[in-house]
Amino acid sequence: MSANDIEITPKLIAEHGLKSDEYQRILDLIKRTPTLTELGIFSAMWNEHCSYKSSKKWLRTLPTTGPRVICGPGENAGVVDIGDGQAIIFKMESHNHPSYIEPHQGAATGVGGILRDVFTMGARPIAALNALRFGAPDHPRTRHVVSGVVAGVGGYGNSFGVPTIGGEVNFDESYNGNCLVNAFAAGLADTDKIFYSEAKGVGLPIVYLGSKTGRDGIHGATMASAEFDQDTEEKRPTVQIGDPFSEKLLLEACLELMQTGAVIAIQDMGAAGLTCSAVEMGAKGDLGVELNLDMVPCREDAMTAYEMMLSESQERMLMVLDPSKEKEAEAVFRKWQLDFAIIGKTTDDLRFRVFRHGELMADLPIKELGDQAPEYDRPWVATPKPAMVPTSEFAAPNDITQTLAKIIALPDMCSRRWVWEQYDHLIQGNTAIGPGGDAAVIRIGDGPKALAFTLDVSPRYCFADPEEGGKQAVAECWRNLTAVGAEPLAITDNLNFGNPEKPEIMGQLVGCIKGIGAACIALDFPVVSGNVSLYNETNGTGILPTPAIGAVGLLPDIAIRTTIAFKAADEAIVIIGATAGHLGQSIYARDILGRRSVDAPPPVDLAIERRNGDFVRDEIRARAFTAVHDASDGGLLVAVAEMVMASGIGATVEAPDDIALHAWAFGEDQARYVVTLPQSSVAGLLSRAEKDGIPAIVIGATGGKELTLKGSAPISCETLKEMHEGWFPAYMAGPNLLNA
Amino acid sequence: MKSAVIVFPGSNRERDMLTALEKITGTKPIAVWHAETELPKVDLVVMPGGFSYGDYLRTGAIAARAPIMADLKKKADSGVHIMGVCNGFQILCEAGLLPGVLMRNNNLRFVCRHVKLETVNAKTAFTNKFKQGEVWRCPVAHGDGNYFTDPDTLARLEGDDRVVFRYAQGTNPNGSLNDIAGIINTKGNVMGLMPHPENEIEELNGGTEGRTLFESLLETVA
Amino acid sequence: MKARIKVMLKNGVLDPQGKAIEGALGTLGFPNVASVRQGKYFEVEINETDLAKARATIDEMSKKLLANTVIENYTIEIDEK
Amino acid sequence: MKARIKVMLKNGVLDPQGKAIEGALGTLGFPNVASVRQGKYFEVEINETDLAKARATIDEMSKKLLANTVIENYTIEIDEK
Ligand SMILES: Nc1ncnc2c1ncn2[C@@H]1O[C@H](COP(=O)(O)OP(=O)(O)O)[C@@H](O)[C@H]1O
Ligand SMILES: [Mg+2]
Repeated sequence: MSANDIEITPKLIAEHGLKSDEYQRILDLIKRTPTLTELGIFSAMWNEHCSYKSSKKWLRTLPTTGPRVICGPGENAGVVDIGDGQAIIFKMESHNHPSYIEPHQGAATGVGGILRDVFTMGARPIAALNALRFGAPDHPRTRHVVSGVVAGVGGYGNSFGVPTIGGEVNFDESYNGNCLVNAFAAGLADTDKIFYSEAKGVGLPIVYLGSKTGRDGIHGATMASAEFDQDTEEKRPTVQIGDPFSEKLLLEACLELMQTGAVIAIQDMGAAGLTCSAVEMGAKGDLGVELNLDMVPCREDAMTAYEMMLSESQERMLMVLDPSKEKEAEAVFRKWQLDFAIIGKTTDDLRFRVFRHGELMADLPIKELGDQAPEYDRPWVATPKPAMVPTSEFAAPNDITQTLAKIIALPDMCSRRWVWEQYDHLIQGNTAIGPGGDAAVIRIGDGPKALAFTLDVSPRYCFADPEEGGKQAVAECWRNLTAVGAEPLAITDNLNFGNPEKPEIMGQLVGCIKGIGAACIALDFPVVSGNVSLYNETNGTGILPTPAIGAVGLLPDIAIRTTIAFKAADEAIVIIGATAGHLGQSIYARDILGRRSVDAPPPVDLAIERRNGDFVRDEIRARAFTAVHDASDGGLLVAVAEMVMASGIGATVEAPDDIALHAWAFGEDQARYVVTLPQSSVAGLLSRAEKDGIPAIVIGATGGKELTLKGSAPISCETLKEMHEGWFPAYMAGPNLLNA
Repeated sequence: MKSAVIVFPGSNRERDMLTALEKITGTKPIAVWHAETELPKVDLVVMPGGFSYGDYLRTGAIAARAPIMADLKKKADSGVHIMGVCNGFQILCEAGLLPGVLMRNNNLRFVCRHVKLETVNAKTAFTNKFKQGEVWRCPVAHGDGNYFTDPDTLARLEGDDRVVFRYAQGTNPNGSLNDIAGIINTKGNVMGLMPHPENEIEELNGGTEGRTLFESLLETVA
Repeated sequence: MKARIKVMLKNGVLDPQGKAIEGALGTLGFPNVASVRQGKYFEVEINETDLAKARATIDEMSKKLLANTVIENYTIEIDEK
Repeated sequence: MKARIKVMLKNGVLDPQGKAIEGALGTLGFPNVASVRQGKYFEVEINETDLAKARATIDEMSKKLLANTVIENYTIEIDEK
């Protein structure tokens, strides 16, 4: 039955996504032809998704340490100290290809996977966010992908019981055939109760936990590293179904289990399920692993070793058990009606052995499978530096306020309410700032501490200039956290790119990582976890380079937090940070002027970024501001409009006359914040700013029911809101192949 | 006031409810596992929100047949106060402790937002601290809150003032009949509502109107 | 033995899903759809060789769990095997 | 004409609902239940007198909307009336 000895043909090897040099490497390694099961194991371990073979060399250059970092990259998620014996554990991970094939289930299982990465370390999830990128709105499949992905993200998180409090949504034709679903999760744990995946001790039982194994997603991991082409249909049966109910039980069972002291090491079964988790645990602990697959709880009949080793059935975990605690441990899982089965043991010979029906199906060197997997130094060419284009090259609009109204109603700029109202963002009762602000804020327990979360990247900047784009993504996250009054702690990154075998694409990856690294160092903002998703192409066209950044910040006292909404009339509106009116790669240039040329994005000066941000944070902590909002996509006037819409309080603003009005209104210069404060304290602020050499100018005052830019017709809050809220629901009401 | 919160596999707002009860009543509620067969002696039993059994089959259907439910029905008959919130409301309907059923939201989408509730019967044990007709802010978070029942039952509910809360000012998020957000049984000791007062109890939530409901119970029940 | 249970909403009971699908079919260019009703369908395998017993069991589980008889009707088909 | 469309998950595709119902039936005292799979059932009325045309339309709407052909199979029955 177990066709384990079928002939290993070049075709079969190719189908397993292994290049001929990689296969040669296998032969040299084991000095014989691999069995089918072994071939499957190698294909799972050595594919891009699990081995990071194209990106490792560059990921190593990222700063991953800091005074607060308890555990950086290398574990299921990063761990950061937040004081009082508590830690925040977080990571972001992609589920792009599955989400394009079956948007609802693909996105749902993406959320499930990242939640497991967090609670497998002993943390109870307290926040989920998601960065979503879809094709052009007018592409026939986009609406279906949007509705499916949003329903899938919400459906899983809502049922599991974690507040989904933020994220990003972009539309661009480069994602037409390859959407991006990047799911972020963060959990809270005590620093002395954190669990790792490194196996310890010889001859200890290896236990299978959670749901049963079926033929789900076999080759999912390989698929996640393969470009799409016409025969994508073929890959469809690999779709996995998420079961958030079982995941919730698994969460409660795992946290209870961890209390018993039975857990020596634990690891979720993610991509390449049993193979990846078993090998990672053994290799990390310099131990061998022996599995008897006859003991694996199966959902389907007659599953072969090959199928069991590659199955990606969800809601499963693997752990090394302290034998003296077996009974207690098993009782916990029985109570939660989940499977608990001893399926193997650790050994001291660094081999990975798999038995089925008493037959040895695989016998491989574990280190070479795991932490010594192949690594490439792929050829790359740096993206040519784009030209800085002067303001004079960008035509001015006839009417600024009408243009503003257009901009806030664009697919990339309009309100995401349609999306986040499908997410339970209030559950757990700790949501202080939900979706729609600069960063979301969650109280820790009864406070006064709180954490801030944000996701960001501007793919159009990264495309034009990967290094500046990489910097900008990190800088904007740092700014978003600062804007709510948080101290930025650390980031996770999710690097989504095209085919790394193309030197230009590899060049984008290298450039972005350099930029990210530079920003992390300048801002003391280490990378503690992340994920890489390559081969995001359809029929040879790559996506925009999309290094999504997820960031976490700390508020010592939740009472001291700021939001974007104006709080009162007759308050001064002040811009902190210099406005040069940079229009290259701006929303105005792309969507209003329809400009396609590859102009330089706004330059990021990390020293200034830090100086301005630290100043703003200090002022917030001193309770100087009533509202704070960072200026980013769309520029200054859009930022002000967003503050107006969030509050229903109008504003009257005036541009200085030494700058073109449209450049002032829509330029996307970095390191800027719009703040409000009582008129009486303006003088004090300005002098403190001047003393620190921080540009700060008053541009107007709050009040009324309209947004008025001196010199052009006012526009009412109501009109702005209608325009801003209107696009998404109207778009989603169109013809949709939703599945009932 | 002594209270208990029944926890089912898949419940996920039980912690919110336990916290709210403790913060407002000052006494720690008892969490009771669905597999128990007897409830402790308490003044109030709460069925919390969540996705018991994943909302599979029908919302609340499987939980409504859990071992603990037999004793819950006894307690209901003996006059103990019982409140079902969201999934708890769905379970009470499936268990026959309240009439009608909660169907999929009319737009088939899950909805999490703040709505306006009108307290249309302020004479119940759960609402006596509200003003009659008082309109207050409260969050909802559900995919199946679309209250439905047959015309006769609906007429009886309305006639007997057993509709306790309505979605006010055009904020009905799910298409429920007569904007119904919460109803009570004939005896007046079993109430179910879709919104989440337990998530509207402190400054952090952006409002504290949800407290009034718990304070009403505190006054009458114990 | 294998049983197939079909559960449909009673007439007059609101069917949000059916309504939504009707609407969606309209926008998808199926103008001649008069009405859509959505129900549930179960395939249940039971270890029972006696047809009558099987039918009784299936009927009981339909009443007790699979259908909410306040709003739903059910029909049972059993194929002997 | 009236069509009945039955939509079931493809073989091997995880059916969490079926699994949960199976468990519930167990605790409700139906020990001899071997397996439960849940599917969807649709009754669609269309204004179409030509049987072939009707079948084609129903088939198309099943593909486009009623069934998620990535994970589900569907079968169609049409009774002329
Ligand atoms: N872009 C990245 N930056 C930093 N660390 C990364 C990045 N991508 C992956 N990592 C780290 O590599 C390890 C393996 O990643 P991954 O395979 O996604 O974890 P898992 O197997 O839990 O899904 C994790 O510790 C992750 O944090
Ligand atoms: Mg993991």
